Amino acid sequence: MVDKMLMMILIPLITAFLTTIILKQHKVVWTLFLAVSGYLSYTLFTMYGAWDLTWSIELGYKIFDSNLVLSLANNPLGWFFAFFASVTTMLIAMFSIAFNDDKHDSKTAPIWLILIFANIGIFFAQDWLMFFGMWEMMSMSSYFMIAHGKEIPAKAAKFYLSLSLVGTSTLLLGIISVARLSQTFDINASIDSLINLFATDYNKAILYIGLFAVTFFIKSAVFPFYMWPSKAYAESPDDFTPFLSTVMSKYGIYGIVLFILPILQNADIPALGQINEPAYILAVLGAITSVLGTILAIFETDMKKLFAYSSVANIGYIVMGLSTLSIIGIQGALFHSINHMVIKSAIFLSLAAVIYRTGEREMHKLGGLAYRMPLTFMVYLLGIISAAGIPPLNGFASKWLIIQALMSQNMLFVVIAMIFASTGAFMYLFRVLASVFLGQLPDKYKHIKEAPLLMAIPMTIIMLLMLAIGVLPGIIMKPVNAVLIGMGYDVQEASWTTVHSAFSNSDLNVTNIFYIFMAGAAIALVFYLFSAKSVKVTQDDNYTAGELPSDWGTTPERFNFSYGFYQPFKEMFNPMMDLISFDRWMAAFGKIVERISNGLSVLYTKSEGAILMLYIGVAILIIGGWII
Amino acid sequence: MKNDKTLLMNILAIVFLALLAYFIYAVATSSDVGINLMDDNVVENRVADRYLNKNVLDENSQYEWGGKAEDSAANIVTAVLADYRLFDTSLEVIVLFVTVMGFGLVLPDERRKIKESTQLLFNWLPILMTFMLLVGGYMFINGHLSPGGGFPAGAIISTAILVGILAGKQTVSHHTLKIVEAVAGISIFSLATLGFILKGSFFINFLEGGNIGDVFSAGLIPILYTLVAFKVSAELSGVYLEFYKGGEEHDHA
Amino acid sequence: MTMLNIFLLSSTSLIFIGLYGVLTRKNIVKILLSLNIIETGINLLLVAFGYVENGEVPILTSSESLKNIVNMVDPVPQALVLTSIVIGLGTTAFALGLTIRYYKTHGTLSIDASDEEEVMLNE
Amino acid sequence: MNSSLFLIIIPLMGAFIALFAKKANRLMAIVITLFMEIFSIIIYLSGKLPVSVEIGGWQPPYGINFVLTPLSVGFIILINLAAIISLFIIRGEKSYQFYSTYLVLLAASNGIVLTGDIFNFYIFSELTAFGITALIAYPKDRKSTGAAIKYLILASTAAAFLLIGIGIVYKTLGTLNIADIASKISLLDPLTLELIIILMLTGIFVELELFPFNMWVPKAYLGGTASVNVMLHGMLGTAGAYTITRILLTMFTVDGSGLLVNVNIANSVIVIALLTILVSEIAAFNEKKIKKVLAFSSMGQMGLIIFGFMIGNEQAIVGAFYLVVANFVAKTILFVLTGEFIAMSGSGNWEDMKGIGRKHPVAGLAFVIGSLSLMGVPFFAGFWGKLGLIQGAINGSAFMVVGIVIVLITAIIEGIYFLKIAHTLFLEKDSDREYLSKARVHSIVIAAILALAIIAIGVKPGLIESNINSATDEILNSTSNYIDIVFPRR
Repeated sequence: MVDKMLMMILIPLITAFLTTIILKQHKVVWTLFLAVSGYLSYTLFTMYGAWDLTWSIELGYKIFDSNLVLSLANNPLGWFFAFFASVTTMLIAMFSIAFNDDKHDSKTAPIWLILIFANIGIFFAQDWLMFFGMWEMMSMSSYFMIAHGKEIPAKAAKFYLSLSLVGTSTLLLGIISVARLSQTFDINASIDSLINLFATDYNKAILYIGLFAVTFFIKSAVFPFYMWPSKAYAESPDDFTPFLSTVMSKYGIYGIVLFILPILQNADIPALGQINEPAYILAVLGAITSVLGTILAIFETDMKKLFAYSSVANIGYIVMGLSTLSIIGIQGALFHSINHMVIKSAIFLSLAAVIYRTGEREMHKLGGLAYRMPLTFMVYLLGIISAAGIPPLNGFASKWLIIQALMSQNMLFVVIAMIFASTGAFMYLFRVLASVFLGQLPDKYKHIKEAPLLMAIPMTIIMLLMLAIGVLPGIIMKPVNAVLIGMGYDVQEASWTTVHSAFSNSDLNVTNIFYIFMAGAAIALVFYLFSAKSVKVTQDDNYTAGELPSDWGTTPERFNFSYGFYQPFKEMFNPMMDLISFDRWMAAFGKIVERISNGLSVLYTKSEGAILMLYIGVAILIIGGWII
Repeated sequence: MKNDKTLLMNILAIVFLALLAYFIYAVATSSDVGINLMDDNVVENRVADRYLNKNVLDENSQYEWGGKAEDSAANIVTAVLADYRLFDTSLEVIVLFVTVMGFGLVLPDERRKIKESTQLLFNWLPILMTFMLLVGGYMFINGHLSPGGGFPAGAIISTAILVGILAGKQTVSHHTLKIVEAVAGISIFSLATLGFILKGSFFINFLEGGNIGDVFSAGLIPILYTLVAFKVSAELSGVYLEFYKGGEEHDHA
Repeated sequence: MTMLNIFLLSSTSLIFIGLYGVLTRKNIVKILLSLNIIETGINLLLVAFGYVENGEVPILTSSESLKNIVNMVDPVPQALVLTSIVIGLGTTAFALGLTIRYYKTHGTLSIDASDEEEVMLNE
Repeated sequence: MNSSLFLIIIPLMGAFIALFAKKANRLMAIVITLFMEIFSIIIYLSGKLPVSVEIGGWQPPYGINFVLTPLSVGFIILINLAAIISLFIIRGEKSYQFYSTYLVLLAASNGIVLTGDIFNFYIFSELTAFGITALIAYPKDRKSTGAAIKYLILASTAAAFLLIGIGIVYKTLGTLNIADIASKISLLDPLTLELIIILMLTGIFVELELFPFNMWVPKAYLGGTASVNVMLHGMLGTAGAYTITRILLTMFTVDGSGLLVNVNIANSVIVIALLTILVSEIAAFNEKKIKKVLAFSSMGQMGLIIFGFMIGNEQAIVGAFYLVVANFVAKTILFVLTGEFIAMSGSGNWEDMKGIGRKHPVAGLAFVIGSLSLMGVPFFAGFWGKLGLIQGAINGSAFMVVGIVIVLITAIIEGIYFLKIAHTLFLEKDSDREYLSKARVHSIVIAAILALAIIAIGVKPGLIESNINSATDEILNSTSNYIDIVFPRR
């Protein structure tokens, strides 16, 4: 029998080449894509518990006096991310079949399949070279995926690519530094050797960890690398954005859990409060990320950009949870990772459905779609309720766990940031709801239809998933605890309904909460049915002081309530944003490089200076060799 | 602006050359242990010693004037050039071949006509040419005995062709020159290959040597020099002819 | 000052003059002339490297000269110089051919003229 | 193994025959080159390596000799492979001058690698210089003439330096044989040795495309046709990479250990290599002409290879050899395809090449694979070179760690511009632009085969590991692997 692990990475790869040949048959291609992700989900499902599955290949490249081996191994942590990523991908794939019709086909299936191949590789890599290789594959293929053969997306993707390349460079440097310590590329061995290094050379150890951390931060868009999602998410193919947001933002988290957490947990590092210094830095970065993400999301008018920032904020929560180094915190963070996958796929898929039907991304040009696309609206509504962390749905329990963990470690400022971000989330979540689905329907969208069936099915499944996880958190918590056991924590098997907490007597039975909320909802329904009905007006029916907007040198849009919704807030935070905008530095740096590049190019076109340069070279040799 | 740039170039050139000169001075006056640049030339310590004593193959062998030796060229420079380091010399031929061909390639297509010249030159032409050819011929035949050899001989022979052109007469056609060039070139390398076939080594002087000082000595050297002379003269004459019409039509792409 | 030093000094001066000319001249023909000066300097230098004080020509003319073998100058540099002369000749011929072509395509002999290649191509 | 001289003789005879072969020229050139490739592979596999071949029956150091080692014959195989490819992608060259010059160039670049005599090396390098100048000037238009004359002046000046160096070597050591020089190098006065090294390095650095010496590179690539580009990169560049192993790492080392005798010079060379990497990658960043981009990238890769050789420990040298192979294959793909793309789009600007990858997906894919290999992405051949290099540098001094950081930073820039270009190929075509022609099938097939080779080496570096290890061993122990072969009695 062919090795399961090998099949898992080979099938996407082979399918990728297969689909290249028949790229024009988009129906077939995307169905194949669905089949592959379905296969992966099924295989992964059967692999739960079989932690001794491995696959390895000898490369014949000698390093550290032994032959280099690339290996994959099943492990709880990798399985956890890989399985949920595959399930999400499968749902997105179903959506993609419908989405990539004659008009919208982005012809990206082969690259996406390579991305999935890299995805499996990253999560099951057992040595750093495999990890790095797959990481690079992921970076490169996602560049092509985001750019997808269009000019404007290519510009955004360039920004993403440059950050990715910075990340891979530091990762490679880090890997080789650490591998030199442990004399092998094995991940677990390198963790041990870094823990030992902390005892002897603290600064060096921090430097090595920093090299890894930069990479992970970049990929997960943790501060100070929070800028790329808004550009990349906005321009990527609409059915790919959910994948970017749900699966790809977790690579960095996976890296942190895999490598940095065990070291911070076990190394001999001076304590700072109840946790240690590096962990505290992690917490603060997480806090800044979530606050910044929230603020930026509030100001955004493009709905894909808005949810890009929202993803950034959620990554911030997860990082905060991890930084506590406590069981509850890590549980919460892992739980929230999966919740975020589910929630964001709900939100982005519903937005993709909207864009599929309307072709519009700017929120103030939309409105009232709830009447035309009720299912999409429902999915979106449940998505944001869940994202806001309101109890009967899944987002609540994980956020609750993270806040608990932070409180128990006395990280008060971080808690405040978390609560600020959570509250701020209402502001932007509601705004999209109000401007896209509620309000008045513009005339040109009068005849829009509900999303097609193949889109509706995955959206419905996701809706049900949100509810199911909300009621029975054990679906996620059981594997989470398996991960924790695999990491060496002492935890019990999780129950289906109850979430344990950091403080005594505060365990939470979410199922009971669900019943209570259902009762509340029933009462609300009664109120809704018997209260007064709403009045319908047109979208631009606004107060303009008796004059046409054009007389004022402006457009009716200016008076649309969802245009510049949070303008005052924006003005308040603007100076701060200018200071910390990382992309501006990058752009300035890029400009400088371009200018030097042009200068050098001119140097090379000149014929007169050629001999002079030759002499300068000789002079360098003389000065370097003789005088110094 | 322009003058400033020139001045700058001059200053930079002087700075660089001063640095280089100072470096060479330091090298020359260095007092470290080891062989220095400025040590006296001692031929005994060099490979040249064995060339002069003609005992490369057998360390203890000696030779006499009029006797035989491993290389029987009386002119030891020629012995080095055309026997010990024959490979270099045959590559030199290729250098000339490729540069002259490149010259013909890049030269613009406009050509001059060969003009009638003064009666004086025209009438003296046969005598001049004969004289030049004789000198050239003497040089390549005697290359292994006295200063000279294939290259200068070829250059002198080609001047005979040049004089012909100046006198208004094209003595050889471009096509002939090409044939001479190719035949001579192929012959040189065929002789090298023949050495491989006969003695198992390329560029070997496989002919019986003869006695030092005789005209018919030094084995292959006179033959090779003859070929080189023909080839060089053909190539250099080709350069002169390139400027004039009447040469073979070029198949420029 | 021995003869050898005089040879070395003069040949080095020639090389330096050539190096100066290659850098500062803009006319291609002058640059090629400078290159030729370098060539000459090097040839002289190589011969000087083989020079022996009061040495003899390394050509056997009679049985007498056989006794002078110890006193002969080094034949190898002379052989190298012969090769290097031919290479120099080749360089010069080819470069001059190119110069004629250059004059035809650029309308000038200044080395600066080829700077605008890119500009011309973009048009 | 005396017959190895056929590698020089046959193409040179062919060069003369080409004067009359008229239409059969191309066929003859292909036959000769194929013979060379097969012959060199036979030599490589014959099991008689390493061996020293005496020419003219005179033993070294008195006569000229060829040294055939796994290293040199391996390079010969690469050079002849590039030659075959360059012949296949020729577009319309018919005149005898082209083929004649090409055959001389072929012989000369083989000779550079095989020769064991330093003056012989000088002549061969002059021959390559003339050959390549003539081939660059071949189109005879404005840009090629300017490029050729610039290159010729630079190469001649550099050759003058090299010749002075050789002269001083002969004056002080009294020999011209590389192995002999290598064994006697410790007798020299240190300053004199330094002068020799500086003069010789100047001579070879011009052809090695290292930074302040390389002003000719972009123009030469721009001026030449696609097949000349492949020759420049695959024949001259590969021979140049070999030169550094022989001249620098065999001749001027401490007891044949692969470490330069003079640490200061070694560090200066590293500085120059790093400058080359930095300058070339930055210069390529905003360049619009695709040929110039590739030219700059060639320079950068050469800097990287030399950096690897100069680090001097085993890992780094293994890495450098992997880089040589990877760069050879990947850049050949890019040059072959670029020639087609330029012919298709009628413009040398990569921004005008939109949509070609959609029209010819295999070509587009091969281009991407080549780019990824050059960037050093894992599972592509270039990665193993980069890995070895970093590994070696981290084991070296702090100076080398700084170097490797520079290398990684430039890798970012390189990645950006290469993927930018690669993605442009897949953009939707402007509706108002029409392609002038279709890409030729055999070019795409060549590129595809080479791309497969990149992936094969990338996934299974063990394929060429034994070859690379023997080459590395040869450099690290040149006393036993080179000098003792030339002078077996000692």
